[in-house]
Formats: sequence, C-alpha cells, structure tokens
Amino acid sequence: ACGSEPKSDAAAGSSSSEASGAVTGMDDLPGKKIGVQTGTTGDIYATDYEGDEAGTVVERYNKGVDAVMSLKQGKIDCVIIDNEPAKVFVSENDDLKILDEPFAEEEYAICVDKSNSELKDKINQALTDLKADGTLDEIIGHWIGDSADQKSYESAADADHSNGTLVMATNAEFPPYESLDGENVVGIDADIARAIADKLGMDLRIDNMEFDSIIMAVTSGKADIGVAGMTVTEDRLENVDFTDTYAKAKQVIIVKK
Amino acid sequence: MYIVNGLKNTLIITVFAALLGIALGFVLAIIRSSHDKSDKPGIVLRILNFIAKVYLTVIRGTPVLVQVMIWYFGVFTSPNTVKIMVIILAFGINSGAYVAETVRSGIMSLDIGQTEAGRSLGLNFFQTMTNIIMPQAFKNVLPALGNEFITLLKETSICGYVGMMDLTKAGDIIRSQTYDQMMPLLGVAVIYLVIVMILVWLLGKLERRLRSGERRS
Amino acid sequence: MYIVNGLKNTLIITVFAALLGIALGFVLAIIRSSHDKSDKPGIVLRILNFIAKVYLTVIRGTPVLVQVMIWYFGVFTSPNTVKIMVIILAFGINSGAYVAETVRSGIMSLDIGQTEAGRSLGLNFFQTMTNIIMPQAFKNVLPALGNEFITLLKETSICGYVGMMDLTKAGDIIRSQTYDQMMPLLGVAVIYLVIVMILVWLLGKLERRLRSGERRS
Amino acid sequence: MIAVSDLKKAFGNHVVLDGITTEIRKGEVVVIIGPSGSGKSTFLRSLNLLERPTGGHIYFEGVDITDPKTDINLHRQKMGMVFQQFNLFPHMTVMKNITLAPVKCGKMSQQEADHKALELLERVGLPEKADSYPDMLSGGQKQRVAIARALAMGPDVMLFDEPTSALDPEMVGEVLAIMKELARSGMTMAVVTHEMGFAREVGTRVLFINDGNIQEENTPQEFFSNPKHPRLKEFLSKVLA
Amino acid sequence: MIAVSDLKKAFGNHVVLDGITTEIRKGEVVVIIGPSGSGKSTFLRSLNLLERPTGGHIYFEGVDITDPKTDINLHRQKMGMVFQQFNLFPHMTVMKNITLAPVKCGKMSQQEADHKALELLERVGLPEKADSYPDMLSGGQKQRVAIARALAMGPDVMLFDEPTSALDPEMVGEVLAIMKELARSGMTMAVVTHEMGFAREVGTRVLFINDGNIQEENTPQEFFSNPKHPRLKEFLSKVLA
Ligand SMILES: Nc1ncnc2c1ncn2[C@@H]1O[C@H](COP(=O)(O)OP(=O)(O)OP(=O)(O)O)[C@@H](O)[C@H]1O
Ligand SMILES: Nc1ncnc2c1ncn2[C@@H]1O[C@H](COP(=O)(O)OP(=O)(O)OP(=O)(O)O)[C@@H](O)[C@H]1O
Ligand SMILES: [Mg+2]
Ligand SMILES: [Mg+2]
Repeated sequence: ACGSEPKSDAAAGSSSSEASGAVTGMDDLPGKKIGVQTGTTGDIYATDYEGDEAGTVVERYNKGVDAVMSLKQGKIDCVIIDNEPAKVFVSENDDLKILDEPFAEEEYAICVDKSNSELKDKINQALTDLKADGTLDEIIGHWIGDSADQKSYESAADADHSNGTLVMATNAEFPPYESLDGENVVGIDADIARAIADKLGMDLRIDNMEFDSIIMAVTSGKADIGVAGMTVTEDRLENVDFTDTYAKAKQVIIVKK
Repeated sequence: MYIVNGLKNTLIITVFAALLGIALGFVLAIIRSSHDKSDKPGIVLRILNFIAKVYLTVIRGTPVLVQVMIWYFGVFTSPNTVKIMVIILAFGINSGAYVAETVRSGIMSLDIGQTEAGRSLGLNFFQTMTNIIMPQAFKNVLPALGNEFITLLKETSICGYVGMMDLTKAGDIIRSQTYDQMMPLLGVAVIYLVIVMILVWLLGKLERRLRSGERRS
Repeated sequence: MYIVNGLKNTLIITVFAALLGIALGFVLAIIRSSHDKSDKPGIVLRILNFIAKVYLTVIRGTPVLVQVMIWYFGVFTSPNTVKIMVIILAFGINSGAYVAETVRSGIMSLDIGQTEAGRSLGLNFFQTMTNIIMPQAFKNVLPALGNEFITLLKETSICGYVGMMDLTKAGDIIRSQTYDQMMPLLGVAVIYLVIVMILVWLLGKLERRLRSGERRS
Repeated sequence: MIAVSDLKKAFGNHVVLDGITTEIRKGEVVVIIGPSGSGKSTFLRSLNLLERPTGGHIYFEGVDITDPKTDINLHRQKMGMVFQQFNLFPHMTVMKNITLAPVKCGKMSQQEADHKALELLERVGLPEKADSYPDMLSGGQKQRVAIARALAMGPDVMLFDEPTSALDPEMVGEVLAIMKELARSGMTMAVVTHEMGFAREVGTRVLFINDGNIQEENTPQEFFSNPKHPRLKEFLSKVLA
Repeated sequence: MIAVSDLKKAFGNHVVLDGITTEIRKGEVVVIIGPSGSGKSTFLRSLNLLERPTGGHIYFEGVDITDPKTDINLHRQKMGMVFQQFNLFPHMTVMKNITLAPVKCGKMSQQEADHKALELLERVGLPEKADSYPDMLSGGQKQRVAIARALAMGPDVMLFDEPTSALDPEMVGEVLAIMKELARSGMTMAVVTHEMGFAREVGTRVLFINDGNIQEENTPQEFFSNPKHPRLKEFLSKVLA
C-alpha cells in the first residue's frame, strides 16, 4: 500500500476548485478534508497538499475503516485508500463511490535489511524467474480480478527446503495481499514469498505483526524480508533496501455519492 | 513540523482531560465515600452511588480506545464536531473514573474526626468538603494522581484512531515516510520522558508546598 | 477462532506480567521505603535507591510500546526468542514500576511501630518484611493494585506491534476481514469488561478475606 | 437549654443508648463518667446530632433538633464541641482554624474573625502561635486551640469529649485550667472525662452512664462520697485506686 | 546486666541524649520518668538499638551491642519490649502474634511455641482469646497480649515504654497488675511510665531524665519524698496535683 508516482503532480492541480464543493477528481482536493490511513502511499501524497494556501487538511487514521466511517458521517470530504479495500468498502456502503480517476499508481516491492544485499540479489533473481515463467501473474490472478478463486499457491511436493528458513514479516490486515485464514496468513504477498522461498530452497515462516513493526523486524534480524504491499520511496531507501517490484496497485479516492 | 504539532495536541488533550478528570473524579469520590462512610445512606445517595459504581466499572472495564471511538463515531456524529473537544471529553471521562477511586482512597484515609470537627462547627456538608476534606485528600493522593496523569499522557497516543495527530502519531508518520524505525520512536520516547520528568518535578514541588505545614516524621 | 486465541494470549501475558510486576514492585518498594524511612541510609541503600528511582522514572516516563519494541527488536534480537516471554518480561518490568510506587504508599502508610515490634522481637529485616509489613501493605493497597492490573490488561493490547495476537489484535483482524467498523470493537470491549468485572469481583473477595480479622469501623 | 427525652441509639443490633432522659440547664457544668464503651461519647455526640438518634427527641433552646426539618447547622453553630483527638485542621494555620467557621457561616467578616481569634488565643494563653500549623504544637497547645476554635462561634453550650485523655500528664493541667476558667465565666458545659478532680471541683452535676442508661446522677459531693449503684462503686474503686 | 556508658543520641542537630551513663542490674526494676519529649523513649529504645546511638556504648551481658559487628537480632531476642501503642500485628491471631518470633527465630517448633503461648496467655489472664484478632480486643487486653508476646522469647530483661498511657482508666489496673506480678517473679525491668504509684510500689530505682541527662536517680522513697533538682520538683508538682 505504500508510494510511487502520483498520477499528476500534486501541487500543480491545486488552483481552480471550490473549497466547499464535492470532490469529483484530484483537482478538487485543495481546501478539502482528506482522510488517509497513516503510512499508506495515499498518506504520503496527500501530504503534498497539506498546509497549502487553500487550507487542505489531511486526517490520518490508524485504520482505513475508521477513515471511511468519518467520511460516511461527513466529518471528512474524501478518503484516499488502496484500490482493493476501497472496492469492498464501496460494495458494502451504498452511499459511497470510487472516483474513476485514480489518485496514484504504485508498485510493491519486498524490503530487506541494507546489510543483506546478497539476499536482495537472490530474491531479485527469483522474481525475474517467477515473472518469466508466469507464476507471478498466476498468483495474482487467484486473488484479484474476475477469475479470483482465493486459492493459495502450493509448493511443489518435491520442493527442496534445505537452505533453512526465510522469515517474512507482514501485517495480515490488507486483503487480498495478506490476511488471516485461521492461523495462516494468506494472500498475494504470502504466495509470492512462498514461491520465492521455493526458488531459494528455503522454508517460509510468516510473522504477522503491526505494520509499523515490519521494518524494525527486518532491521533487527527478527525477519529476513518484509512483504506487506510496500512501495519504494527515496526517503525509505535511506533506511532499508527494496527488491525489484512484484505487483502494481493504485490508490483511489472514495467520496460520498 | 509534525512533532511540534503532535506535541501541542498531546499537551492540550492531556491538560484539559486531566482537569475534566479531576472535576469528575472529585464529584464521584465524594458520592462514593459519603455513601461508604454513612451508616444508613438515604435513597438519593444510594442511587447516586449505584450510578457512580456502574460508571466506574464500565469506564475502567473497557479499553479507552473503544470509548474514544464510541464518542467520536457513535455519539458526536455531526460533521461539525470539533475533534479535539470530543477527544478531551472521552479522555476526561475515562480519567475521571480512575481519579475517583484514587481520591476516594485519599478521603477514606482521612480521619473521620476531620469531617466531624467541620460539621460540629456548623459548616454544612459542602463547606466541609471543599474547605477541609478535599484539600487534605488532594494532598494525600497527589503521588497517585501523578501516576494517573502520566498514564493519561501516554494513553492519548491512541487518538490516531480517530485521525487526530498527537505526539505518537507524529512519530508514526515520520516512521512511515522514512521507514526509519528506531529514531522517531526513540525521539518521541525522549519527549514523553521529558514531559513526565517535568510533571514529576512540578508535582514534587506542589507536594512539598502543600506539606509545608506538616511535621517531618 | 481469533478471539479465543487472542483472549488466551491476553490472559497469559497479563497474569504472568502481573506476577513479575508484583515481585519487582515489592523489591523496589522495600528499597525505596527503607531508604525514605531511615534517618541515615547507608551507602549501599543509597545506591540501590538511586537505581530504583532511575528505573521508576525511565519506565514510567516512556511509552510501554517503545519499551516492548526495544526489548523485542533491540535486546532479544535472536530469531529464536520466544515472543511471549519477551512480552511478559517487558510488561512485567513496566508494571513493576507502577506496582512499586503503589506498594510503597502502602508501606509508608503502615505505622512504623509494626516494624519496630518485629525487630524488637529479634526478627531480622527480611523476616519482618515478609511476615509483618508486606502482608499488611498488600492488603492496604489491593484496590490500587486492582487499578494497576486493569490498566495492564488493557495495555497488553499493543503487543500486536511485535506480532503477537492478543484480544485487541484479534478484533482488528476481524475488522480488516469484515470491514465492519464497530461490532468487533464492541465485542472485544465487552470481553474486556467481563474480565475486569471478574477481576474486580475476585479482588473484592480477596480483600474481604484479608480484612476478616479487622474491626469494621 | 438542652432537654433530652427518651434518647435511643443503636448501631445495627447493638443498642448503645436505651432511652436516656435528662436536662442540661443554662450555666450548669454536667460531668459524664462511665466505663469504656458505655456510650458516653455517643450520648455527647447525639446532643449535636453527630450521631443521629434512632429514637427519642432532643430539644435545644426549645427547638426539637431531631426533627428532620430543623436546620441542624444553625444549631451546631451554638454548640461548641471539643474532641479527644483535637481534630484541628492540619492544612491550616491556627488562625485559619479558628476563623474558618465564623467566616464561612457568615457570622463575621475575616477582619472581625481575626480580631476575635486573637482575643481567644490570648484567653487560652497562646497569642504567639497564631501563625503556626497544628503539627508544630504540643498536645496541650492543640487542645487549647481546639477550645478557642469552638469558642469562636460564640456558642451557648460547650461539649467536651475526654479533652485531656490524649494529653501528656504535664499538659493535662493547662487544659483543665482553661476549662475551669470557662466554667467560672458561666458557660454551660457537658464534659465527658476521667478527671475526677475536675468533676469534684467545677461540676454542678455528675452522671454515670452504663448499660445504655444514666445509672446514677447526683451532685459531685454525693456522687463520690456516697455512690449507690454497685457498678458505680466498682468503677470508682478501680479508677480512684 | 545492661551497662550504658556515655550514651549520646542526636536527631540531626537536635541532641536528645547527651551522654547518659547508668547500669541496670539483674533483678532490678528501674522506673524512668521525665517531661514529654525529654528523651525517655529514646533512651529505652536505644537499649535494644531501635534507635542507633550517635555516641557511647551499651553493654548487654558483657557484649558491646553498639559495635556494628555484633548480631543485634540475637540480643534483641533476650530483651522483650512493650510499646505504648501495643503494636500487635493486626493481620494475625493472638496466638500467631505470640508464636511468630519464637518459631521464625528458630527457638521453638510451632507446637512448643503454641504450648508456651497458651501458658503465657493463662498468665496474663486471657486464655480464651487465643484465636481472636487484635482488633477484637480491648486496649487492656491488647497490652496484656503484647506482654505475653514479649515474654514468649524468654527474655532476660523487659523494656516497657508507657505501657498504660493509651489505656482507658479502668484498664490501667489490669496491665499494672501483670507488670507487678512480673517484677515480683524477679524479672529485670526498665519501665517508662507516668504511674507514680507503680514506681513507688515496685520500683527499685527511679531515674528522672531531662535535658538529655539523668538529672536525678534514687530509690522511690527518697525520689518522691525528697526531690532535689528544681525541674523534678516542678514536674512532680504538676503530675501529682
Ligand atoms: N460508628 C459505630 N458503629 C458501630 N458501633 C459503634 C460506633 N460508635 C460506637 N460504637 C459502639 O458503641 C458503644 C459505645 O461507644 P462510645 O464511643 O459512645 O463509648 P464511650 O463510653 O465513649 O467509651 P470510651 O470511654 O472508650 O470513649 C461501643 O460499644 C462502641 O463499640
Ligand atoms: N525519629 C525522630 N526524628 C527526629 N526527632 C525525634 C525523633 N524521635 C524523637 N525525636 C525527638 O526527640 C525528643 C525526645 O523524644 P522521645 O520520644 O524520646 O521523648 P519522650 O521523653 O519519650 O516523650 P514522651 O513522654 O512524649 O513519650 C523529642 O524532642 C522528639 O521530638
Ligand atoms: Mg468516648
Ligand atoms: Mg515516649
């Protein structure tokens, strides 16, 4: 869920719109109250509007669902959030809709500790292979789109796991990328990590935690990789390394009908 | 700067919620201890005491997060509610429950002779409470109230759930933007620590001043 | 069921952290009150007291979340650490600071005559503490300890940050799966409330039992 | 001045006062004695309703103060009470202790009250302690301040509950001296005490309370030289030993 | 048995005991009197180091107990102490109060201690209170239990600090009776008290402590009939009034 290029330059579109009117597109955002989930890409780009001369306010919620409730009660004008959860919110609330114009497109990558470039290289190699042999698209197809059957990727029966365990930190509250099914974390990220582990000849163990803890788990060595719909930004690269991207997503704007 | 804004909000919320909590807590404590100290409480007192007990149980029994959420999303649903007011209200009401039991223990530990002396001079219940009982109870439980305010200060960190930026939230935002995990966390922790140390120092000064008339034993 | 698992973890963490907190708290309280009650504390006692004061300030001054994070990600960095043990340790150490001040107020409120009677009979410091002072201090501060355990119970909700599923986290997971904002939250709140009510009831029973020898006044 | 009729007080099932009838007339100094736990304090405290009687009536200057409609605060202002444990307010100076009630009850301005307080402190021999806190005083001094505090309201009657029992032996004398002076000035007084000397010297009547009743009532002279009730005889023999 | 040499005690700058030298011999009953705050309690409490002296030495059965190397707990076991405020342990039954120290100090098994406790309760006249809690006892009964508790360790000397000052007048007698009985049985005793009758009757020597020193020391006979120091004369005149 977290940062690449906004579709248009955020600051540039800030001149025309009326502060009190409804939000019908990105150009209307200045002067509005924008709800986001802390730490998402939506948060990061919405921040560019914050404190502009139109008086845009960004309200950061710990959970997306609470931002949506604020929107329903009219306490904020719109919510910028990942496309997948947005679809569910809209389907469950008749009074909400997603604007056609996406707010930003983003690409997800896996984060690894800066000292562990060997692992990063191996994962990049594995990703390249998985893209090439179609496994990646197949996995995503199981979870997103019309043919989604929510079927988890299975390691081959004869898979070699002799190279030890790959520990993945994630926050299983972001379907369809990761969520809990009983004890198990399932979803696109879990499947891709498993596929990568297979390529590396390793076992996969998934550690589910608060999103804010994932980086710490990786930098402290508690986990080898963080896979949780994370987007690469300059600022973040100062502190952790990212592999090549493995999936595309977008941030959208939800408003009241 | 996020930190400056967050700190400002944290302080505003803590101070006003603490004031509200003290006000509520004292009223509740008076009700509860009047009830407990009287042989045969009247019907009004018994009803008030019952209400107070329910309040204490429900408020202390449920997470403050849930309370804040209910106030913000359940009660004050109007789009025009001022968020910080709702948060102050929620935390004040929460804190009031803890303050109440603390103050009650301060009242109960006072000699009943203090009340009797006041009443025997012809002061009414209210005058006795405000002039004689409360100042002493307050002095006695000041350290415990300090605990409560420290807890309150740190508890306000959950207001990120209703989209309010406090100190903790400010740290979270920086963390999420930079993916630098430890520094913002430690920075925020140090700020909390400094506030707590200032608070402890102020409370210590206040306590010493209140105790100035007392014999060292 | 997430809720059942989360509840189990919440209870385990709370109970063991409370036990650890009590143990630590009593030791700290003994150090602090021995220091405060003695005319001329020896050098060892003064050093211990200083350490205790730093501990109390730092632990009470910083958010428990930061403490848990530091223990888990900063100290016990080995991948093999048992998560729940680290969490219990972190919360126990945190709780110990609060318990210490509570118990200290209980010790300080006891008549010095109790210690003197014990010592004058030839009991040593340790025997006097365990047989005479601690049981009475414990009884006196039971209500305040109750407060502390209630706080602890609800504070354990942050252990989601180190990937432990507790009751609150279970609610969050259900919220993320069902996109239902309020119900899981209220459900979790009710469970907390029930636990608190059971705890309050148990503490009330314990208090009555401990007070059985006392005159009603 | 005070008429007590069939006064009853029970704590739960425990009957402490079982129908006491007596009268305290203007100018009298009534001394109340009796074994520990016999209800002396309960009786005295009932007179200004610090204990609510469970039966009977108390008339103060003709008004039935046990009637729930009576404003008891007004009547309490006319009855000064002095406790065994002094019950000074530790968070206030001596001056503030004395002036609090007169000012708060609207009887005097702070100036008037301060003035009166200094006068009273003079009377109890403690003019230099006006700005001290109670914890800095000796027991005897505390009790003298407590007497001054009660007098500040200009009461018509003074109730004393063992005013010297918590005092060091050397200090008993100074408090008794104030009380004697007060009695001589014509103050109506009811005094629970174990100081038989005081009873003999300034008492106008002595009551022996036991088993919830006044078992004997007489002039000090008769009371001590010629006790009639066997329990009183036993009591006097132990206490005067 | 106890020899005190140049004993000094100051609290901060406040010198309370200023070089006291005296001796308590086996079988003696030494009564200590003096004005409030003169240091009587401090002196008595110094004897078993409840107060650490700031100077001088105390020898108990030949051993210098002020020497930091001495194990004071052992010596305290041979000195029973009785306080004004009883200081019974409210969370334990009477029986447990008495047996706690003998058992914990390893002097007796619980059975032996129980047996001894019953014997002692018999001696202080309270065999039926073994299973009561202190709060259910009257003041006189509490103090008798406290005496039994101190005796349970089989002490060589008993120290009493105003054992009857917190008692109701009717109960003073019962505690004094036990103490007299104890004195007659040959127990060495040091007693701070305001009961001049007791001093006269059973004391073998009376000390007057004032201004940090023993200002007068004599047989009861001489002490009361022929006081020499002016402060003692004044004191006796106030207290015996
Ligand atoms: N608030 C109370 N609740 C229950 N019982 C009480 C209460 N106050 C007094 N009593 C009981 O009433 C009886 C009389 O008490 P009271 O204090 O009047 O006696 P007293 O004659 O003043 O004794 P003393 O000489 O010890 O002061 C006692 O048995 C006491 O235990
Ligand atoms: N712990 C203490 N700290 C400071 N001063 C003390 C302490 N204990 C006693 N004192 C002071 O030492 C002096 C002597 O006290 P002590 O209790 O020995 O007197 P006392 O003769 O026993 O008097 P009383 O008859 O009132 O019991 C008093 O002035 C008292 O204030
Ligand atoms: Mg009484
Ligand atoms: Mg003394």
